Amino acid sequence: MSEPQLKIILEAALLAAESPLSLDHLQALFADAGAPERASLREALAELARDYEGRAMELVEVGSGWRIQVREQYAGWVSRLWEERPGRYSRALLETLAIIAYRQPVTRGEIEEIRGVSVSTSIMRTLQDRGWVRTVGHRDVPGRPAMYGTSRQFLDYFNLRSLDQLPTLMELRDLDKVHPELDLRFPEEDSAPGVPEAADE
Amino acid sequence: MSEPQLKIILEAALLAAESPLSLDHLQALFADAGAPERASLREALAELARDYEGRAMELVEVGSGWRIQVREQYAGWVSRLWEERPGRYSRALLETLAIIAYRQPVTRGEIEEIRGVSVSTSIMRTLQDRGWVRTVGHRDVPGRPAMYGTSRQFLDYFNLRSLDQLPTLMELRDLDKVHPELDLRFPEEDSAPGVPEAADE
Amino acid sequence: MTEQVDAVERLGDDPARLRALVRGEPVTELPRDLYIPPDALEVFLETFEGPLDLLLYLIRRQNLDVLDIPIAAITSQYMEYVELMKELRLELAAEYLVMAAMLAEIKSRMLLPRAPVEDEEETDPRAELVRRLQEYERYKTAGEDLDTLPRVGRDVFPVTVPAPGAAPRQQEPHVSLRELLGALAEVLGRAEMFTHHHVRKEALSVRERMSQTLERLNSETFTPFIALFRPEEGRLGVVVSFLAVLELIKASLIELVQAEPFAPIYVRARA
Repeated sequence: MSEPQLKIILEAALLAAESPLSLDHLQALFADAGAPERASLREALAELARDYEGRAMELVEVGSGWRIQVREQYAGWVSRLWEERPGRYSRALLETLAIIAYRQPVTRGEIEEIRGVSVSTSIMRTLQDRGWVRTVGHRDVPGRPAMYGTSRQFLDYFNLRSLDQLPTLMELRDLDKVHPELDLRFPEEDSAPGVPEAADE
Repeated sequence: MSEPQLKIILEAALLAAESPLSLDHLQALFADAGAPERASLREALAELARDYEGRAMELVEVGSGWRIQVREQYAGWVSRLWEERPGRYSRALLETLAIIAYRQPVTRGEIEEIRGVSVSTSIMRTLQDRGWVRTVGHRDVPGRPAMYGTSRQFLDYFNLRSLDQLPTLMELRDLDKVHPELDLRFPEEDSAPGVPEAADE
Repeated sequence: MTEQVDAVERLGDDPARLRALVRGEPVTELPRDLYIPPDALEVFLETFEGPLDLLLYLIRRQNLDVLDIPIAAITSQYMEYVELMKELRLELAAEYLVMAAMLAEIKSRMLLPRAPVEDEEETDPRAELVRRLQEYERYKTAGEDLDTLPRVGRDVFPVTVPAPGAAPRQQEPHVSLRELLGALAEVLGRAEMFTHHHVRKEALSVRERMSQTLERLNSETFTPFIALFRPEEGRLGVVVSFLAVLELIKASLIELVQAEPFAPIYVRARA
């Protein structure tokens, strides 16, 4: 067997390794006889680093040795790989959102009064992170509680021109009969990106 | 920001991914607008594969998609990174797996009939825990036994794109056809009166 | 009767006189490789994956064709091994005994003259055994082939390199308007709100405008009252804004300030 190039052997090891490889470690790959000098290793590593110019990966030296990694400029693309599947919102969250939409401006205390149970901080945070709910002021009572209202993104998401398009509380009794023109589907249903999942899983 | 080359984006994703990426998955990286056609993806992947010629890695298509892997020829160098030798599988496990792969969907009873011995529960569990084998249905007979088949991970593990790439199964030979000269009938039969020669024999 | 004896000989009842075709050449000698060191025997016997595996071994060891098994010879060799397993107290699966019975039956059927059976094609008594042996052998081989395929972690090493800066992105759940309204209907039903003060048709745009107005105001500075109205929204828009201001005053959320009659009116949030 003709000996492969030193840098290609190093490439194989670095690509397969689960953690950075030190020069000692790389040298140990060549077992007993014929382990290359550290200088040659360094040279080969430098060559490898040059090979990766213009590519998605780079060879870097970190604390415990050398490793191949994806260049940071592609982090955004890689992040998309790891998008988590959307979960579902809890009943409590949906109720809270609906109450804010209909009763805004409304404080957390008022929401709790209507729902009959307390509203968790995480629900309020989720709704605000999503951009659907924002603080619109503070009620002038002890503790100055925040008052919440819905945002333009809320209308956009549900494909509403204004809140008036929502059925009245009266009409809510019979959801199926009201507002047939309302778009009651999942807003993103059509454009939901194909979930890249094996069909058989 | 100037758009990086398609193949470099794919390279970044494939390098960082923990499992093979299907075309659907790769397409989904480009979210809503401007997702490349599958044809362009294939082209970029082919280009990437060519870039890796002469290098330690290769781009291959396996059951569940595309992945970058260290070429088999460097396995020797790479395995020196780890103290432990890769585990071996028992003959019983390999035979069971082979029967499932070639005969799927197949029940445990059918596997046992072929092997002439009972199949241990631990083997079936191992195969399913590794994700190679899964229940694909139930046979509509008393007891409704589970039918087993192989998964995409099975293909991934054995570096296969599809089941077609499995080595061909040994041919079954017919007792009568291979040894036509062997007269297996009993001597008296030939002369037995009144026994009509079956035309289709 | 002599013809029958010939047939038996041909089927190899006596190993010494066995005639088998190996690549067209008749073989009359059995390879004598039965001797195995005693300590290795146990390990050796344990390597059999069952009766079919043991039979295949016996056949292959003699370079015989599965299609032409000398039943009597194979049966006696098979029984030797089964006896050995019993002596060594190896866990002897019942399958080995079932196979022994099957071999014995085939052997006897081949020895005995067959009573003529009407309308039934005469088949070789070995046919079923041969079928099973072949069937097993092909998967035994397939298992060996599988073992030689390149395998992750042994022959191929998928590459996964770190990607600094990349982080999982949480995809946000989808909500339909129906879900949202359904949730509200439920909570209202629970609170028996329908029967109380909320049955009137609520102008939700007023509520919305209340939020918007509040957001624009703060308690530090005064905002001119007229700045709350946008003529481009038309009459309806102005009315909605006005109603919103009234509602906000009623709720004590804002206050109006006028320095003197006919001076500009200012609004600020109640601190």
